[in-house]
Amino acid sequence: AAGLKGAPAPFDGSKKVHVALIRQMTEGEFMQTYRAGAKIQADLMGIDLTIFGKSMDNQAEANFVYQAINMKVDGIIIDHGLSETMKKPAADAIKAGIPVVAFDVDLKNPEIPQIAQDDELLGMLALKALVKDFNGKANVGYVSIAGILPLDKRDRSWQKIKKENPGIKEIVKTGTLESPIAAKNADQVKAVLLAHPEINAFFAPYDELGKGVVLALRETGRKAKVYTADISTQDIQEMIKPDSPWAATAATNPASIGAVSVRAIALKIAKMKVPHEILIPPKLFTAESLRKEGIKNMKQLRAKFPKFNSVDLLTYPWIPVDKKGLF
Amino acid sequence: MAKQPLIRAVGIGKSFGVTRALDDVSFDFYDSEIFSIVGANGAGKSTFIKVLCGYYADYEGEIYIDDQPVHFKSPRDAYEAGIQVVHQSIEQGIVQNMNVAENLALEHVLSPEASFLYHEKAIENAAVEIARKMGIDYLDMRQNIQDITQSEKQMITIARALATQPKLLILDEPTSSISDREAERLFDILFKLRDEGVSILYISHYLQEIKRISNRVGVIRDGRYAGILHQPLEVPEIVKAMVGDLAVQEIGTQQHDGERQLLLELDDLIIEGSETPLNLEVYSGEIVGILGLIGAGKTELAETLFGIRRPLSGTVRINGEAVAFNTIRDAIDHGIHMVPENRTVNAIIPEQSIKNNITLPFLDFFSRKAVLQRSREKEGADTMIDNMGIKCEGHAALIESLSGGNQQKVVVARWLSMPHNIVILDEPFQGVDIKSRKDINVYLRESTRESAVVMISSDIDELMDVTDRIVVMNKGAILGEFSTSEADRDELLSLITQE
Amino acid sequence: MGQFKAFAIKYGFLIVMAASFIGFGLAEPAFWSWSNMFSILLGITIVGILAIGVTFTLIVDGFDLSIGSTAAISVMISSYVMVVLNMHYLVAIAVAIALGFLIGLTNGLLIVKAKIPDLLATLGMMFLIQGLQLIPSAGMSIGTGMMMSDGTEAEGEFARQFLYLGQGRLFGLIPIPVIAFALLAVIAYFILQYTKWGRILYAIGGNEKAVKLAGVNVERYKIAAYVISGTVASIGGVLLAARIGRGDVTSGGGLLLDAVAAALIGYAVMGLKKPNALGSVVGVIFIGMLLNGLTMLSLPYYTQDFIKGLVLVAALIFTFGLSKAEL
Amino acid sequence: MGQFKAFAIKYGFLIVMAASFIGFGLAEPAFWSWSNMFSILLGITIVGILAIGVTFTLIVDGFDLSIGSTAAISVMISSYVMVVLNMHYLVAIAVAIALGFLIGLTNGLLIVKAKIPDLLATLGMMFLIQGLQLIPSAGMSIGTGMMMSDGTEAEGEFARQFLYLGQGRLFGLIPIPVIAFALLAVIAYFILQYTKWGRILYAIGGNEKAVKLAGVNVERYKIAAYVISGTVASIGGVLLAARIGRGDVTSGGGLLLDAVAAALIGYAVMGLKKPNALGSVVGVIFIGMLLNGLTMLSLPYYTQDFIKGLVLVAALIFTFGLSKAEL
Ligand SMILES: Nc1ncnc2c1ncn2[C@@H]1O[C@H](COP(=O)(O)OP(=O)(O)OP(=O)(O)O)[C@@H](O)[C@H]1O
Ligand SMILES: Nc1ncnc2c1ncn2[C@@H]1O[C@H](COP(=O)(O)OP(=O)(O)OP(=O)(O)O)[C@@H](O)[C@H]1O
Ligand SMILES: [Mg+2]
Ligand SMILES: [Mg+2]
Repeated sequence: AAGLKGAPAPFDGSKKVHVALIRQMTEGEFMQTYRAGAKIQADLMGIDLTIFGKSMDNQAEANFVYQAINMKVDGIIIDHGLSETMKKPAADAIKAGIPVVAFDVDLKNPEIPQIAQDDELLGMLALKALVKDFNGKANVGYVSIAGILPLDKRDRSWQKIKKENPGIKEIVKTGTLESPIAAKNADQVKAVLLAHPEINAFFAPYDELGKGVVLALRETGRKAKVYTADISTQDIQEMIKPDSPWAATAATNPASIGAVSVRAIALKIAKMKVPHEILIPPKLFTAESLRKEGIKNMKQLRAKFPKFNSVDLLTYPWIPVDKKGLF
Repeated sequence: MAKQPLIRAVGIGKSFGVTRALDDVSFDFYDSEIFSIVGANGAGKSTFIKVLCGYYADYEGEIYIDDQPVHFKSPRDAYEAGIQVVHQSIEQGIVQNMNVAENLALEHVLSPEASFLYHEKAIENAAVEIARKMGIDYLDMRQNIQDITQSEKQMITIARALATQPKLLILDEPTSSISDREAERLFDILFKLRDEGVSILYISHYLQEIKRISNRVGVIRDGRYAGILHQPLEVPEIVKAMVGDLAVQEIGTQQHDGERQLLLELDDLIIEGSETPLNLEVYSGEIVGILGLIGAGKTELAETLFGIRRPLSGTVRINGEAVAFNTIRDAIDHGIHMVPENRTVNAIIPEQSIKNNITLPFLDFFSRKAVLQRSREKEGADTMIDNMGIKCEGHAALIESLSGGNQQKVVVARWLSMPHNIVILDEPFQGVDIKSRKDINVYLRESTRESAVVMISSDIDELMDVTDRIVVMNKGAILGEFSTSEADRDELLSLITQE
Repeated sequence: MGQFKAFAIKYGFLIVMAASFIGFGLAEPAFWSWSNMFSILLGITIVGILAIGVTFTLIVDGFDLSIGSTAAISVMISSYVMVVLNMHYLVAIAVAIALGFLIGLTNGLLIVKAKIPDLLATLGMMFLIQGLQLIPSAGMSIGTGMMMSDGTEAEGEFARQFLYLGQGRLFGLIPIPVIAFALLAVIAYFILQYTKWGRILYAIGGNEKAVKLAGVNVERYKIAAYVISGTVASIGGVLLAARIGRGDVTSGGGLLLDAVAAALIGYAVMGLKKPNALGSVVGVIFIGMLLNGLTMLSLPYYTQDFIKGLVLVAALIFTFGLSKAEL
Repeated sequence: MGQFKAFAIKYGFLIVMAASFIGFGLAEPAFWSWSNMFSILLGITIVGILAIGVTFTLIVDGFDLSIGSTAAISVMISSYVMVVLNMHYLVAIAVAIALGFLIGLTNGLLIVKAKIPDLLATLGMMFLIQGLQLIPSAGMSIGTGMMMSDGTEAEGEFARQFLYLGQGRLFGLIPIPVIAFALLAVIAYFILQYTKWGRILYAIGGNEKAVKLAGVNVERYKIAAYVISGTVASIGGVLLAARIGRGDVTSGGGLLLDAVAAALIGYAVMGLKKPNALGSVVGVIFIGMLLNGLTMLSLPYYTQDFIKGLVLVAALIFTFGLSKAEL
């Protein structure tokens, strides 16, 4: 390996660095973009990145950690997961001398830096927009699933908002993760809409669920505003349609989180200091603002909002960053 | 002092939906005797047995053993009371995924007293012991049960039942798929058991057998008790009790009014597994019998003619034209029809109506642009039900609801329902009662004018009844041809058994 | 008495279904609206189409475990052809359906020629295409403007006409997929009920050997059953792609079991106790209606599976348990 | 010639397996380490246990579609007992296993007494318990300190000893679940191979009627097969709960199909072409080994399903296709 200019060992070319990215979920646009970001950052740094993942199989995720240990990788990134399940394998990895960083899963270990997108804030930003649009009075259909960690965190914001705004009412709660997610949720929401014509807003703190709501509204011709989390080209195109019910979404740039994760593990491998907590701040996008700026896809979005795009955390002169502007 | 019956069945009744299969039937069974039950197809013999052996828990009437009333709720109960059965259908007695030894020693494997641990060796030893009695210990005990012949399977089920030393041994048509020689061995054993005090209940459509081995004969007619016959037994008397006076309808012989045409010609045909070339001619209007023991290669010949197998060499000519069939459909298109042996496995579509079973090979004829023309189908089926005298509730009845003999008639009807050159019937009378047999024969004779029948059987009498000519097969070779009217029973017998 | 029982077995399911239909409507009048009827139908379309396909394999006493993943790969491949390869939508449809045909053919050949038991062969095929569908897009979902592994964005997009297949409505009321479903259902019913092909397929299910000895080319019919199953599943997949407007890698998930459930419920519908097209269609509508009605009554989403199972088991006990005594 | 073929059919699978074992080891020596062996075994434990259970139902010519959800409900109920009800972990285990027993018993009764076809009955049961498992916790995952619907926090927690069952190791090397799996496998193998019960179960699968006529209480044995399947699945569930340390609502997901796949592959292992305990165990180990090895060779995760399917189909063609000619 050529090595990176001015880099500490082993990135100076003394050794090909091998990192395992171990994932709980492999599907959905968020996860895909995260992966793309991690991959590009790893390539730029000459890191050999092996991705492990079996969709939503928690014990498999734990097994992958042991497999990575057996493969004697130089570092492990754990992306989502149950902290109960993952903390022991992670601790075992540390014990085996392999540094670990975690994204969106609390591994309760002082030696493991925690990267997190601020899910509570993410939910809060979308909800604040809802409260503002409806002047604190709305009949809300809540589309979410309990038991999924990020959604549970976003649920806390929803509970808080309801408490603070007595005018905001939860009329009904639905949601399913059954695939095809969008179609299944659309079916549920259509039934809900017929039974509860008073609903005028939806909070769906995950864009796949939000797409189901939008599909249902389009198929029934009903009017209501939709507030979600996450963003993608497809989401943007849906939002900027004239008369789109999709009012706002709060999001972080998953690609840059992927990149930050790789930078974090690289620093750990290089035995440099990494803060224990690394928070990625979200940003709110309204349909109105997207239309006004003439944004049609993620590329333009990234160009227009450089702060959103590239999170300049954990950057060093020797660490190359993406030239194509992915993060 | 009169002898006490061992088992008494009093007023037994059983219905299936609207079918009254048995109604108030009573029989007593004594030790040391062979008691036969006869009756036409569908009379209720098998049903009676199934009540007696606990298969149907839900029946009317009483069963007494040694004067104690019993009500069997499961085969286990009957088994424990000393009642053993060899059922009519071999498939009901053979466990496909077990080997020969396990099937022979099934009771040892399965009984609650069997040792918890499975001892392969012990089972094999027991199996050999059981097999020896029936003289089938030449079988390879570890062989897969699928790899042995139908008759060997039947012998296994019989051997197994004999081995348990029952009080009452029930045999439902045990000889329908074994050879005469094997049957003789069976009878010897039955006599021995009888002399040891066992009571034997025997069911068969071979009235000669009945006459030979029974002490008494009970008759069932349409589900009802119809008398008991005592020795000396005579076949005509038994027939009369079973089905009333058989219409004295002559089956007749070959019609010579038309011109005899050479329909089928085998020219030095060599069949797989054999080296002997076969030569045979079949003319229109005649019924040719092919006689031979089980394993003589009759079915192979039939299957070759029907396009299931390909001959190694030689020629088959139909109407003078040499043919080579690649598929069964080819054969059918050339006017060759075949009623296969073993109807349950090879012919019957359960859960379908009589009509659907009859029209199955000729759906092209009964449809237009693939759409079925049901009224024509119904017509066709009704005609055949009439012609063959099939006892049923109409063409829509499910074939499973028919008795064995009537099921066989449906299968024969299937292949006679359409014009053909030759129809091959392979063991068509397995389990068919004398009257139905006669019905079928009469119909065969009537419908055989332009066409011809090749009837395959290992039973001389069956063939003597109806054929014009008998061809004897032995070990894959044709040993001779006899005009039926001139044939000598003993000569035929010696030919088929000749080593 | 016996007659009453026969009546109950034959019509019991339909009566329960009618009763639930009335019950839901009384409890929630919106249930009875036309638009809700069509939204129920739209919701079950894809599963219904798959259920029709699987009915054919059930009839020949086979089983096709690969239908869910066939639909999924059809979603992916049609999206791939349009979005990544930027080709005409008709090409996309043709490729997807041809692929379904091929999968069915392979299943048929494996079962008939290589004599692999149906469950085994189609399970293997299921894994195979579940994996295969991920390869063209490197495991990512395919949406307009998707980020490709080289960091560029895909140029093609879902054709308007293609989306119309999934999202359009005739007379502004009847969804196009519902029309497709109805068509397929009628064709299947006709074939199975009124043609010699149907008769032969059922006969093969009853006693394959006997049918062979009746001069029928049984192998060809059995292969045809799997080809139909595969082709129909891929049609379902195309409609699904058109409906969600995205090549979603998770789309296959629940389809298999739901379709099988519907086809099996179909056994009970007219008390036939065998696979039949009408039963499968009614079965799938029943499930759809139940879920729609229950969602309207705001039963928590997590009790719905339970109730679905309960009704299913009850219907089964009713149909099969009652007729038992007759054997 | 024929002898060679017989040999190939009997040992072909094992030879392929041995070859892959050697191949992987040569390509990546870490593959052969003890710790990797155990990590393969640990990875397949749960699926393996379920495969053992389902083998029993396959043997009596039945099928149990409910094993995955039985394991899942066992995860939920044992967590519920410990965390929400704050009871002893032994009680949790007992309740979970008793529930599995009951589910199996119900399946057995539905099939034997109500005469519902196995696929149908267990499918209904699957939906039923899939729904049921969500009800106690209102659809939420159950973790230590979980927020209950009344706003308080749950007081119980996962007992250390309970977690040890899933995460502990004997001699610091052999994972406890692997020991449990091995034990169950040996017991199942012993029962099926060496005891009368095994013979009777196989005989029932071969010809139920004949066995019944031979005086065996067939009903009881068939029910027993389902009870074993349910109980074994719930044991799997308990170990899974201990492994992930949380009552996770998504845990049941892929278990069913993976277990069935393993049991069906088992048909081919010794060329027996029938369900057998050894085959199921070897089948599951083979899949585990393959996935482990392929991951080590850095094959992208999304190609693994494909390769798994390919190898499966190839093995099947080999075993069944070869022996075909002999019929
Ligand atoms: N499972 C069943 N369902 C409906 N009807 C049945 C059933 N079993 C037998 N039957 C009817 O009961 C009657 C008696 O049948 P059974 O099998 O006892 O006749 P059989 O005397 O043994 O005739 P065969 O000599 O043909 O064997 C027949 O009319 C038959 O159609
Ligand atoms: N010439 C022969 N020599 C030895 N075995 C033979 C011969 N012909 C056939 N067999 C074997 O005997 C068994 C029975 O054959 P097949 O069914 O053709 O006999 P069959 O004459 O038709 O008798 P049946 O139809 O009365 O049972 C088969 O396993 C067959 O392979
Ligand atoms: Mg009978
Ligand atoms: Mg024969």
